Amino acid sequence: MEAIVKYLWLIPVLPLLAAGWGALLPRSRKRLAAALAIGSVALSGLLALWAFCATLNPPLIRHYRNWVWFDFGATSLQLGWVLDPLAAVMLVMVTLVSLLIFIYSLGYMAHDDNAARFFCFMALFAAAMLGIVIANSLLLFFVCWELVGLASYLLIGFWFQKPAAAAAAKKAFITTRIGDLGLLLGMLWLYSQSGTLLFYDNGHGCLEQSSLAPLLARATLGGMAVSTGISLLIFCGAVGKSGQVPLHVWLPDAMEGPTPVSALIHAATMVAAGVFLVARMFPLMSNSLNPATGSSALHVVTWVGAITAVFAASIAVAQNDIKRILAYSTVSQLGYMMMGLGVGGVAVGMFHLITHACFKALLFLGAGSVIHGCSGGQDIRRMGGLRKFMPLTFVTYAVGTMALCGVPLFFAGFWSKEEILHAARHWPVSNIPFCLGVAAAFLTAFYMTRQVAYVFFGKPADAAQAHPSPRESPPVMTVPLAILAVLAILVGFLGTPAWPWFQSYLTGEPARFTLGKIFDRPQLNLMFLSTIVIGAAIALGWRIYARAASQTSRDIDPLEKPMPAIFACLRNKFFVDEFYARTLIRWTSSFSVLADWLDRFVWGGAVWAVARLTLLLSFFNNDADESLVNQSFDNGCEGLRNSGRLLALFQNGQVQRYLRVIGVAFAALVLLLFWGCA
Amino acid sequence: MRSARNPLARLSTEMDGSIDQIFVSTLHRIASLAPPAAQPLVSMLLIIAGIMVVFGSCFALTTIVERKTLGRMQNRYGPNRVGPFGFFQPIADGIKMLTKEDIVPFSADKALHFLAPLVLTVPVWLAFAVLPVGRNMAAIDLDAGILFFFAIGSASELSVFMAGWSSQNKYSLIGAMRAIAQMISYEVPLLLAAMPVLMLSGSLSLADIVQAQPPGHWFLFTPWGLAGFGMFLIAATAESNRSPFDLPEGESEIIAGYLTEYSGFKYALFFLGEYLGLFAVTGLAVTLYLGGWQAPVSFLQWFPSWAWFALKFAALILLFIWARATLPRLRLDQLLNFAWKFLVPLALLNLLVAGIWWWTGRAQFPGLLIRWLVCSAILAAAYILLGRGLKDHKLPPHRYHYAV
Amino acid sequence: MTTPLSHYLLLSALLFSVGFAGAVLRRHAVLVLIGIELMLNAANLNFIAFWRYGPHPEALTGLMFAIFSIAIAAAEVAVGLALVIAIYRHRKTSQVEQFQALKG
Amino acid sequence: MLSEFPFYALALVTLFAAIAAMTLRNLVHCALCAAAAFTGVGALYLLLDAPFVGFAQLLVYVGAVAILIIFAVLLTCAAETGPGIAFSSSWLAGVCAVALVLAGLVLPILMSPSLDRLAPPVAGAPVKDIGNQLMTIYVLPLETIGLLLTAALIGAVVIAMQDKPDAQPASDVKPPPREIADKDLCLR
Repeated sequence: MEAIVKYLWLIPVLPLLAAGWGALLPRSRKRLAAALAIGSVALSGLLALWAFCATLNPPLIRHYRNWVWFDFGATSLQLGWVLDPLAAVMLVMVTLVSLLIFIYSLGYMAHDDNAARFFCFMALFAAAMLGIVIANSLLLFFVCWELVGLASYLLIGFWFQKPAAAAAAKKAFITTRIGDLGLLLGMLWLYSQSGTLLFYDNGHGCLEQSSLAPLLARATLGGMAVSTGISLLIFCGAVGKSGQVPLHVWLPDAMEGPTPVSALIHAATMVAAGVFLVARMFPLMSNSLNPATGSSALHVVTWVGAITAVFAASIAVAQNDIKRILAYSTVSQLGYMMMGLGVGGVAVGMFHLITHACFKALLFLGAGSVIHGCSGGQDIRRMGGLRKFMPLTFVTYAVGTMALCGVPLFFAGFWSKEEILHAARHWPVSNIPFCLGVAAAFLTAFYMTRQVAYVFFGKPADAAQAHPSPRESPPVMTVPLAILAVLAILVGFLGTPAWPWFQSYLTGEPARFTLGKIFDRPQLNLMFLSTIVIGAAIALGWRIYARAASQTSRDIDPLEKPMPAIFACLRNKFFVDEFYARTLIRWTSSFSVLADWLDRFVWGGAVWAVARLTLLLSFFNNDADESLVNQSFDNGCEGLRNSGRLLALFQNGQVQRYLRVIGVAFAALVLLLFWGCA
Repeated sequence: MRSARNPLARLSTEMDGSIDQIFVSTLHRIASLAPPAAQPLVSMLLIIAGIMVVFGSCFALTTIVERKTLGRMQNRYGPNRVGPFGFFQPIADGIKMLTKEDIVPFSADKALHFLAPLVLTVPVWLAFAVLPVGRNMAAIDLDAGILFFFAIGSASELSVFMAGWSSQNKYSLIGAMRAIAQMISYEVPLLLAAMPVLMLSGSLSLADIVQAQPPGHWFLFTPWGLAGFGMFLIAATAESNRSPFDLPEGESEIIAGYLTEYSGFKYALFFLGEYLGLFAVTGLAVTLYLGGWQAPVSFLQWFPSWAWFALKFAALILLFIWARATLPRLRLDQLLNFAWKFLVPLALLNLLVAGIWWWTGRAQFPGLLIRWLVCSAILAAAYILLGRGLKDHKLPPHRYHYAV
Repeated sequence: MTTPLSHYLLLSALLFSVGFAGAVLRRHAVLVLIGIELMLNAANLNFIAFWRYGPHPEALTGLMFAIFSIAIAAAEVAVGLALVIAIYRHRKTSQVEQFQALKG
Repeated sequence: MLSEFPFYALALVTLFAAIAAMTLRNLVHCALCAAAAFTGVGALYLLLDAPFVGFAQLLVYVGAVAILIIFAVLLTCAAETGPGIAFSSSWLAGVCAVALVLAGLVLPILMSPSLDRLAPPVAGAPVKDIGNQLMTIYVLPLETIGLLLTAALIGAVVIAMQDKPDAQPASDVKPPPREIADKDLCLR
């Protein structure tokens, strides 16, 4: 136990070393770079498993190690790492998914010249993400958080020669920066209030009771408690990173990166970092005077999550790019997680995070496999009938889809989503999030059915003519798919109502198996309700799109005919991007023009005037120097030179003359002495 | 001169009839025959006469011994015609020298040409005045005896120059310049090598130096003394222009150097001067390092002191002869490099070692051993390192420049 | 010591004057240096004579002054002759009257 | 009278040698006469009961300074002052200055009767005392002199060192080795 805590830092440092080494490799050493990345992550995974096993015993134990980074004045800044169930489960998830996706990337990136760089960045990302997970200091957390953002930026722009990829990278970086600003402010505020950024520090950490209570007692503007203010600012960071409304715009664009990147960073792990942040800060977030209704910060989390879930799901219905659909689905599911955190606590949200990581990684990798098989095409309307060409991909993709939709009983998504809906149903504040959640579940099932129908069923569309034989991907890609598919089924059983092992693991209680819990009445009612909703959505989707799948891409979407205005609105993502372009971006650019004008003319003019004034003064100064100082100095020098010339006549360089003079002087001295004595 | 204590006054108090003091008592007895006012003068004259007779015959003996020894070492007989085993050869040589024509070159500077051998020979005789050749047997016991010795020695450089320059012959002048360069260079290590002895005995007086080396405690038996003795001998060889440092007189290169234009009696004087210089410096070496007239171990003290001195003296002279027979002549640059780059640094270091030795003078048994080891190690290391520096000395293309 | 002090002083004065005359009158730089050496010697002779005839011969001050003066003379003559040689090498002359590059 | 003989003899020899050193035409003779004068002064020191200084004088002046002067004479190739006059062009002014100096030195001596005193009978200057005082009272001057001598030695070497030729001739043809001419050795 102690040993793994002592060496916990190795888990992020190993991939970091791999990244550093990989950065020094020449471009041609692809295999070595890949081996470094995979090997380091595999080692980290083993360590993570060890750490996970160490936390399995029921009593919740939180191990941490803090050390002093540097001293300033009387205080010292401490950093540290922590090992608790929350961190352990994330460690396992991140390393496992990373490992699978790295292996998958071997096949996917095999033909890319810059694969060495790719693996270097991926290892850097893995290191930073693992750093986030084990951080016991908000500062260290923030550092890794920004590193994750950097890795994301580098990887989205991996194909920077594509203008769209470069723009998407920039967009992702800048948009998340807005949220990070909130996180930074919240962090500073927290530090100024509690005097520490360590999460857990022997009772003095900022997440422990000794500092939470005073935060609650103090009030800030509008009567809001300080802890609420800090929580909201920190939540801004989570919103940015996890693509919640209104900062969700970067995530779909991030799909310009290579598909393994999308799977790892923008579906399974990094975007979940926001959720993890809220989970990690949960003691602060839920810090409330009124335990019955929960804190107002959690209310905000819940509302933002619920709105995001529905909002993104509805957009996904009208998209045609296979990865974009999945991206909006991710946004929607992240909203679910946020809602789960808000209404049901850490366990509920985290459970969905874990299951989602498995099946969303699976879906993205499947999509990657499809794209790989279709030689790069991403439009679902151009695909069709692929289940014949890519049977393994189809099966795994179907598993992922069913998990995402929440097909009852056998798929992970069902159990985790059920958990969230159950918690939302009993939320004391409002029923609306529950309704939104159900709507989002319906929409999710619908658009996934639409996608599967387009891609795998029907006749091969134009794609078939363009690319005669879409082919199954190599085993190095399909094996991870299979593993993930198995996980997407199995993980769900860790958190069923009958055996809520996961929830009790996180809270540190022993898990008890009671089959009857499933058959509790409210639980049963809810399960029926969601089964009906999902079944209806699948049936509707199948009915509409099974036929459409065989049509050509030039045909309009079946939904567009009955309600063209709404569909156009959805297809254009509710015009959010356009809205931002018209408002925020335009305002910003106008302000920049104004600032530029100010710089150029007002400040520049002032500088110019000062410069002219100085020049004028220096002219006067010069005159004074020339006429007063120099003239008198010159005259003095002239006088000195003249007198020197006069004396130099005597100094003719003849040693013997000097000697004679000395002799005469000596005689004169003797004479003088005599005179004086006499 | 006040500081030169009257030897007679001192001797009269220590009169005894032992064989050790036989010369002293004899001198006193003869001097006492003279009227009291003239007694100092008479005894002084007697001493001078004694020195001249003893070292003069030493010169004669050394020439024949050297020739015979060299002959033996070169697998030949050497002179063996005059007298028994040729031992009257020096007499024959002397007669020959005196009767030879005295050639003075036409363009020579006559006065200097005449003065040069005198300037060489006369001061050398003076040097013997301070040499204690036995117990109570120094002509004058000067407070600054060793300084006197070296001051007198400096005249020989002038005489060499006078000889070389006055001959108005380029080989003579080159030889003289070589000789002066060599003598000046080796005077430094000579003095520096003698310095530790002065430090440890705390006196410039040769009698005191001998007193400081009782039997068994000669300065030769210390690391710095051994090193100093070696350096002193080498420097002395060079000072007296003997082989292997005899390049000022190198016959094959510059036709005997500054001696080229000398013949007859003047040449004999030069010859005499050189040998006497060798004797003087050998006597000084005996005094400084080999305990002068002291016996090597105390149970041999029954042997008369002057005989001890004579023995050591003869041994060193034979060593010089042996070296002459064995070693080849050095080149000029090797000679100067050896002095400045090897002997002088080593002698300076030896000074330091002697300082360490003095400073640890009270050491008991284990400390004594350490003192020995440390001092020897320092000198050995310096010897090896400095010696390495002398290797592989590449010569530039050589040209003689005196006044260009 | 029946020689009066004034005889030593007179000798020293004459020696000094001879040296001075050589330094002032001769043309050759080396001779000028020799003259200066003679003057120094005369001064040293004075020091020793005054020490010997002074009331406190045990103080050794005059003696010490002479010793240091001799040492300094050695340094002086070394540098002086080096200068003469260097000048000769550059100007091909050792006549003092032609050393006048340092005129005012 | 007899005991004063050495002083007058030495004084005469010294003075004569000094005058010869300053008047002879041949520079080598001048240098040798100067050496003789130095020796005479050293002997006078002995006469004044200062043997240490006397021997030091011999060692330094005869052993070193005279040799240095002779080397300088030979290196400046000036054994003879040549056909021109040996005395400087402004000799008349020089003679006046010398006369003034001589008068300034001699007259005061002759005019002060207190200088006619005789020496105190005993004066001890054992070498040990000199050594002790050099290491105690006069240790600072001694060290300074050591420093000065070192500096002068290095300085003299640097000043007199032959300048390196600026550039080697590019051609492979070496100048033929030069014969040593009598002129180079300052021989007649």
